[in-house]
Amino acid sequence: MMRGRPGALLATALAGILAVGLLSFVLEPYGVYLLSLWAVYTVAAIGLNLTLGYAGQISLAQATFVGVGAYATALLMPHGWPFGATLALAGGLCFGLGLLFGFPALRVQGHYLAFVTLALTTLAFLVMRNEAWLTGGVQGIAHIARPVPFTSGRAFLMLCLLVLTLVTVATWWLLRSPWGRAFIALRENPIRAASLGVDVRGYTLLSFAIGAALGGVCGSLYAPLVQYVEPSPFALALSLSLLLMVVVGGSGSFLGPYVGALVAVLLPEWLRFMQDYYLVVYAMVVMLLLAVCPDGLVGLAGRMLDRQRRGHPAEPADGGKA
Amino acid sequence: MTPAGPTPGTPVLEARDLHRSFGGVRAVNGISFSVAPGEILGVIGPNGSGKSTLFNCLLGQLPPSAGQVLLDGEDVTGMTPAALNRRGVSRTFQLLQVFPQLSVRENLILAGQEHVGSRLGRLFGRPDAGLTAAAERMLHLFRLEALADLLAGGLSYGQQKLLDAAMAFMAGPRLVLLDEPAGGVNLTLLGAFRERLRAMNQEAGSTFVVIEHNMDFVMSLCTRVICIAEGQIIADGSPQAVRENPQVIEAYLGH
Amino acid sequence: MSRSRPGPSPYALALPALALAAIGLATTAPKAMAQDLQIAIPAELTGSGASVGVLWRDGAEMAIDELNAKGGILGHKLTYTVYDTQTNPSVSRAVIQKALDGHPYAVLGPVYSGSVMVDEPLTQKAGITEIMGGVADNLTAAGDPTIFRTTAAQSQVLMPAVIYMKDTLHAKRVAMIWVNDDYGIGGHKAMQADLKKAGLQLVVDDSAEAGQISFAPDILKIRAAHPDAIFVYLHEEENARLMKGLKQQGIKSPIMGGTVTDQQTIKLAGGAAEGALSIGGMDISAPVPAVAAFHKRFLARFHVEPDHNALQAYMAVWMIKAGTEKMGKADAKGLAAALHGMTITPDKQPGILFPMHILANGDIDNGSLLTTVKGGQQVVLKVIPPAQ
Amino acid sequence: MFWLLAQLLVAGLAIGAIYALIAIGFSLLWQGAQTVNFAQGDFVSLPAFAILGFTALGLPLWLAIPAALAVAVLVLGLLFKRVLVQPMLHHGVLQLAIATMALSIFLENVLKDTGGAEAYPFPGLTGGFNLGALFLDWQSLTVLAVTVVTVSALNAFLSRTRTGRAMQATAQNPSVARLLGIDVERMIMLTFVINAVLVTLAAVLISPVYLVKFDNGGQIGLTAFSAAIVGGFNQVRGAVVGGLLLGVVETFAATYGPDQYRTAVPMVLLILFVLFRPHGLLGRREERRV
Repeated sequence: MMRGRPGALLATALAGILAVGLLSFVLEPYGVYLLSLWAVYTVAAIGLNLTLGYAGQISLAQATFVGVGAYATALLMPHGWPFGATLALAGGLCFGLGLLFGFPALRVQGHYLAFVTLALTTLAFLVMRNEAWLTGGVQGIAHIARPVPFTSGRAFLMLCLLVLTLVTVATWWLLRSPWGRAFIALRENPIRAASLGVDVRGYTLLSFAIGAALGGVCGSLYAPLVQYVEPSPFALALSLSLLLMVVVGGSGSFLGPYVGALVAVLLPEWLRFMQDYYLVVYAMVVMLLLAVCPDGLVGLAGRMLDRQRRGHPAEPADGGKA
Repeated sequence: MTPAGPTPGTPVLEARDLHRSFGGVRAVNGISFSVAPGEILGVIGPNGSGKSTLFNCLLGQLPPSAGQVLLDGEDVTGMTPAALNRRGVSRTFQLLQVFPQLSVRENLILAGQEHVGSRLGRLFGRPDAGLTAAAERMLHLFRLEALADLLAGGLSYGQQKLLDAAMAFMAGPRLVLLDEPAGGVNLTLLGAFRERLRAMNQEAGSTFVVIEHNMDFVMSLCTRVICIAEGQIIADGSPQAVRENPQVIEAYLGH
Repeated sequence: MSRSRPGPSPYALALPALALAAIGLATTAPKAMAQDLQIAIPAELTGSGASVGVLWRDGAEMAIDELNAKGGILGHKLTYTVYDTQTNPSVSRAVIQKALDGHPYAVLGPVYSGSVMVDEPLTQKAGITEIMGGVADNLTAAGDPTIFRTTAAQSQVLMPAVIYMKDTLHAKRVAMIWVNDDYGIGGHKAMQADLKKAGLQLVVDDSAEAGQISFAPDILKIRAAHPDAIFVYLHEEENARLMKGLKQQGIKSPIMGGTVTDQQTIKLAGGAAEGALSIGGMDISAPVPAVAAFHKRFLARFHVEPDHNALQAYMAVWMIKAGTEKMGKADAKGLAAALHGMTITPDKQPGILFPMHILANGDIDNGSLLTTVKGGQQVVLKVIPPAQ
Repeated sequence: MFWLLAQLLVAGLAIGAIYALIAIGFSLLWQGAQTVNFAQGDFVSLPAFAILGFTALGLPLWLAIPAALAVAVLVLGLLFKRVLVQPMLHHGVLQLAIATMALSIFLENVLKDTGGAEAYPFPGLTGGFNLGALFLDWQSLTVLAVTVVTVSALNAFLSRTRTGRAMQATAQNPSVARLLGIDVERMIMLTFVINAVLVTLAAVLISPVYLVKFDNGGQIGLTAFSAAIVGGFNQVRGAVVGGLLLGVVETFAATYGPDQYRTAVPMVLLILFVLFRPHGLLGRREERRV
């Protein structure tokens, strides 16, 4: 279900998270904040990777689920809800919304699902902006307190990394389980999958809802990280940027979202010296990347590793006839 | 997963006056037949005679315009392919239908996993759904051991064909519908393949329905053969009898 | 493909190491030389706020260069770093953190209120003065002692407009159209209350979207209501789209609004802006020779027309100078306290182009202007002096 | 009240006609080259900026428009096809769609960095005449007339000429078209060129009303996108009907509905159509892959 050895993939992801945690001790608050942003977006990208990369369903609604999670957390924490409870609720709420919206939307598949979810994101933005009695409208919800004892920048990063670790292990487990196998089966050949007893609609819906739930978890971390919630970050642009993260990292690869989110968060930083032109360069880099390695950076790295291994004379070049 | 066993003598599969038309074309035009437990029924007929449409109607891929499909005496018309499969009906495909990004072993485990336990149980249970042993056995039976860890997409055509068939048997089906299993398989592999199918039929007591163009294959494998032409059954009997039926010869030649 | 699996290769180890090094490199903030005063300029350089943020940055840049040419502040040179908020609050929070890591002397920007909302708690915590370009009322309402505006808040200029419509235009029935974003919603709220207070009737209360393509529905709603005056609270492009349509449909009711007499609106609307009226804070349209000179210098340097954002950022730099000179030393943490209650006049600070009074909450009172459009030019009808 | 309804209808049709032009290009690209072009809105901005650029260089408008058309055909037709679509196409529809999203970011920022972040006025027709209480403006009438002529010409080209029929055959089944001896590559290229012409026309028609700004494409693209789907993603006539319908419904909804939700209208229509009539008003059912 996972290209490469599953254990090694999990170990790599966890080692990366640990390295980020250690790195934060030599960074200034800005670096720590960026790493937190990386961890938070990675959670949403992992969710989208389940939906898109594994189950093959193009969803542009991930921003909405991030928004729902963020608003749920921002609204409930002042009422004394502990962070853990808001996190669980955000995840559960988005899982439920995923089922609710997914059920009719998955009557259609492929690019039509992309259209419906695109429309959904646009509508959700309007609701967040217009229903000020609930969301605070454009003025948003400010001064969101971080949960004790994770109030400092570094402590909150640790919380983000903790959640990311849990999500990583859970996703790893899911993908190794028969569910992960079923997701891939319905991405690759839904008709054959059905003939093998795979409940195509059920699993598609689940992949969409689990992806949505991780969007909610992301939002639930986003609100106390930024400490301010308003509608514009949850517009279509976020869905597109999460989509870019998944595809640039490597759609359907376990490590893809981690790498993709890193690129999305850091590339603008690297390109900052370009000043006004950096988005131009950023877009060009993305297009080039898509053209040169459609299986993303992780796929590219994998191919480089393969090539290097083949160079070793001691090892069999190929296990069998290709 | 099969519901309470059928009463003896009930056919495993029965088609009652099946019809299916596309626009004005009657692809299946009143077909009735039944398959007894343990039988290997061959379905032959010239191209465009309605064999594939019949298969698709039997398997829930296409809803029939009229008529009924009964499984163990129970009406299953209009049931989804997945639901039918969970009731013990599996199939192979005329065109290659394996999952190229999964390894051979993973393909086999996938073919069996939806028949084991509950869906939630599978999430929290063992990653292989307890099917590794069964998969190994199937790998052995179909001589795929050496390829077990390769991605199915990297296999040769014949190997994929074997895998496709092996997948159909993973869940211990009561009824298997094979759509041109011999197509594109080379002669050396073909004999072994036929033996495998025969062994599966005897060991597991599975019932087969086989669409096939390769007459030698059909004649040597099947216990009974029906011939379809223009959406209707024109002959039904032993392989020998059908082969010598003038109507059948006419249908093939006249085409 | 999953085949042979040897241990991790040197490549496999090099990749994460490279990634970590890259993170470290990318996340270090610029540090100023000890005696220089570092000014951080977070602005909306990309995204929907780009047209505003770019001018803000240019105005600040120009002021800093001019100030340095005249010897800086108390002998200190000013250096500056520009940060792009991408008009996105989460990025805004990131860049303000980066700016604060470099221990800036003061922060100039951003302009969009969402971005201000996220970084204001951080500058407050650091005790660093933040002079921003937002006009929403709530930005200075939280009691943050380090936040300042450079121009009047929305509600400060709306009541005079209502009074003008009532007393001078003799309007009883007013149609209002406002843009559905933080600017327009803030104005809409204040306007609703002010109209009620003045006893005027709101006959059309219509919201438009930023970037809205067709204004036909809005125009026809207004046409059907026959209002005595139309209050337009949109951005420049939407002003132009609306006013062209109003003119075409032959609607003659006087138009009053927020930015309807701005140079940009006039340029976009062509003749349709003729006769429009606006009461706004003292800014680029002020009938002051110094402002005209600024306008000329700006145009010569950037080849772009300056707007009120450019002027505000320009003046903000000189506010820093005035506050620092009042303290007598460059003390970043003392700057905010020094600025509160200050009245700055052009004779002492030539870069402050017209007198400004800084209120206790960081709001500015520098009077307002009644302007109209005549012969394709913005013309000042009346200068309303500061309350002080 | 009758004049109001008629006035709204005219306004809705005028804006819908422009949506239609953009939506046709959208559909053609999807049909002809499996390209879901998320940068279609920005494709309208580029020729608009080009026209302004050429007039700033001193060219009269009647020369600036064909010059901009040449630029559009070159950049949005040939270059887009050769440099982005061709190498990406075999990677899959998704990868290509995401690449066009990146292209949208690219175009908007190039326009901003070269043309500036502010909006620009664009020459158009002013004035009009009264028909009873109904006011008809020249600009809207021109938009409607140009659209009718363009769509008729395009339809005639596609159904009457050899090349047009070859294009349709290519869109329906490239491999069969190849067997029939059609130069499939050339037909696909022609699709991109036609799209470039259509967006240039749309730019000339919409800019006097909508003005020219680097990020105007987002809203235009999204609405035209909905129009293409509502009309049937795989039909020219469908895109026309979809565009007009959307323009009219949007205009009436903004007048009589809650105006805070006016941009919801195209999206709600889109969702309803995808769920209940996925092949659109006039589209054909797409064949399901087996």
